[in-house]
Amino acid sequence: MDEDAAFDQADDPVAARRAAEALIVDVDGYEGPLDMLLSLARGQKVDLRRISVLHLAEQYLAFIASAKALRIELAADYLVMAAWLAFLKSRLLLPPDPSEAGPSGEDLAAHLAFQLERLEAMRGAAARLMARDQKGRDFFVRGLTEDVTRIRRVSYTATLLDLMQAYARIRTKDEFRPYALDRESVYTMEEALERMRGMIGYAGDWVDLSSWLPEGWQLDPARRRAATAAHFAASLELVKQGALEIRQGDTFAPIHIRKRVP
Amino acid sequence: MAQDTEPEESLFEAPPMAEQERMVEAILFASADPVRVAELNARMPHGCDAAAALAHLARRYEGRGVNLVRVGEAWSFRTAPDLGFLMQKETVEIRKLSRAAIETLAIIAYHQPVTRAEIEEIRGVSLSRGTIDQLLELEWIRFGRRRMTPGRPVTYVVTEGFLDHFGLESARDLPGLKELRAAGLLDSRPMPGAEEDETDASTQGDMFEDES
Amino acid sequence: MAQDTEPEESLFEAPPMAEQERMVEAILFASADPVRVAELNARMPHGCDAAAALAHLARRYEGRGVNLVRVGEAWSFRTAPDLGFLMQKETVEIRKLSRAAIETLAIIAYHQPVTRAEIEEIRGVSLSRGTIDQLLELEWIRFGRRRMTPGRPVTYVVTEGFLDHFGLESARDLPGLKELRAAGLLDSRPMPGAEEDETDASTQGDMFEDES
Repeated sequence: MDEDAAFDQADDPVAARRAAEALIVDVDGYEGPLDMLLSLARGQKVDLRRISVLHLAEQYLAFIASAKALRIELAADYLVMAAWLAFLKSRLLLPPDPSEAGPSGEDLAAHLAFQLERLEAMRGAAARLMARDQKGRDFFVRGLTEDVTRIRRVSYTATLLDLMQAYARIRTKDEFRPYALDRESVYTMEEALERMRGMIGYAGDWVDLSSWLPEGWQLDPARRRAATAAHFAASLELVKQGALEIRQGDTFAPIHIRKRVP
Repeated sequence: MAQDTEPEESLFEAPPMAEQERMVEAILFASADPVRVAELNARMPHGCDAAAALAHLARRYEGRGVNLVRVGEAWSFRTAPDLGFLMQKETVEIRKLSRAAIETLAIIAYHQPVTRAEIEEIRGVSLSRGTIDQLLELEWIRFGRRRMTPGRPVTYVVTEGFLDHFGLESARDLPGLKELRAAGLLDSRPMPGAEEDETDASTQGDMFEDES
Repeated sequence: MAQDTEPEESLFEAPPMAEQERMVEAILFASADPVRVAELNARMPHGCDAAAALAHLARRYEGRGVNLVRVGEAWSFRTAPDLGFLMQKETVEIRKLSRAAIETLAIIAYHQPVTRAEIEEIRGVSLSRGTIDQLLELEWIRFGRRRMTPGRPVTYVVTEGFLDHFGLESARDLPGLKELRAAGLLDSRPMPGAEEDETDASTQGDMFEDES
């Protein structure tokens, strides 16, 4: 492996430099520090379970050192890993301090070995997965598919009661005609309220309510009556809401309204 | 012929016929369009005889749920014709008959045989073609005898299916106006058991539109 | 009396198994995607047993150019893998997945349900956003249940589409799954000294859905 060569030929500065550069360039090819550690570990050519984590840590730290010497910027996670490995290395080398809490160097090393083994195992699993027969590459789906056509059938129904009511309705049109308002000449309070709300802002001074009637509702007596009643009722509602003031000088005198200034 | 091909066959050794059949089967299965024999031969290893393989395959799929069919010069798998119904999913939606239809039906039931003009006169609105068609399609009405009046208009009568649906022995069993009134059917109040919405809807319908 | 009821019984009798087999064959041939047993039963006449018909059908297609394969709860016909060389591939282009995407997919498949943090822990590198997106887009992974740990992180699981693509009957059939599990490599082992929460989290996840 290139990395091994880098450290073996440390006495040859040019070769070392080249090898280190090659490794640096390769950093792009690594999927993070764990991946690089795995790659270095493979260089030990032993079962990952029996790997020397101490040696691995030293290899990694040497790589980081050479990268620094070459003034090559490394991603932060590589540096974090370096710091952690330096800590691990000291733990592994120094005799355990009984006063110090926390996991032992061996525990940490074992965990790192586990992580490497697990990553390796996942790599293998991924490779085996991708080596499987794949749809569209090794096996194929039906080319000429038939859609399920959805047929919607509508069925109509009616009851005897519907039938009889319908007949009764027709045969007794005159007497049966349900009470209906003659909507032609009806102006509802809701309509008036809606209309007045829109206009109220312009009513600064007293105005005759009758001048507020909408067009087409001022001449025909029936319509005028309806519109006046509706607008009067709406005015009262607006007074109640505190939006309007209303006054009438005398009985049957014109009703005046104006916007209420708070 | 056979002698000419023999040396070639032994050179390239075409796969056994069973294998060729599998190949044709796979190619036809995966193709979106029918495949010609020439194309099959081109795609299969040298020395294969797609036509022979097709013949074997066609026999194998005889009577199965899918059949090997010839489409012009090409071949394809198709659903067996008798299983076409499996490719359909039927949903039945039940709808209320429209107001126009139920009124027309009522008039036909009470006045049969009745002409179109008479129906229109009783309802006071003209009858849209769809209404009569719908009732004919439902097989609740049918054509009666032509009226012996100028123009010999057709008449409509209700069917057995109508009587069946409405649980009537005969159209004559339909209650008369008096009975309807006695039963409260001439009241504008909603009928006991009738949905309120419906009554409302029909009342409103009366106000806004005469014909739907 | 007995004579009266007999014809009625035959009306409701399910079709013979050979006929049911044809029906399943036709329905599956018509669909590119796997069809669930429940859907087969729903589309076949009343009283049919799609599962039994499938068993017969699978035997019939053993060793043929197309095979009946199981994908989770669903079934589908697929061309035999050894005949892939006959197929025209230009129509279906397999998207080249990045190494990160492939590894992430494998981790999700073997560790599911798994959180983003766990994937990152295993790979030792943070996951770029595009990776998960790509796998979601391929419909090879989907969201599983949220983990019942602080933050309630989402989990990922593989889909039936994933099983279908890789010709797996279920996630249990992932290659080497048993060995990996036996070796403890699918355990989520926290860093010594790290908080216990993590262990709880993964254990819980395992309990919720071992298989999806």
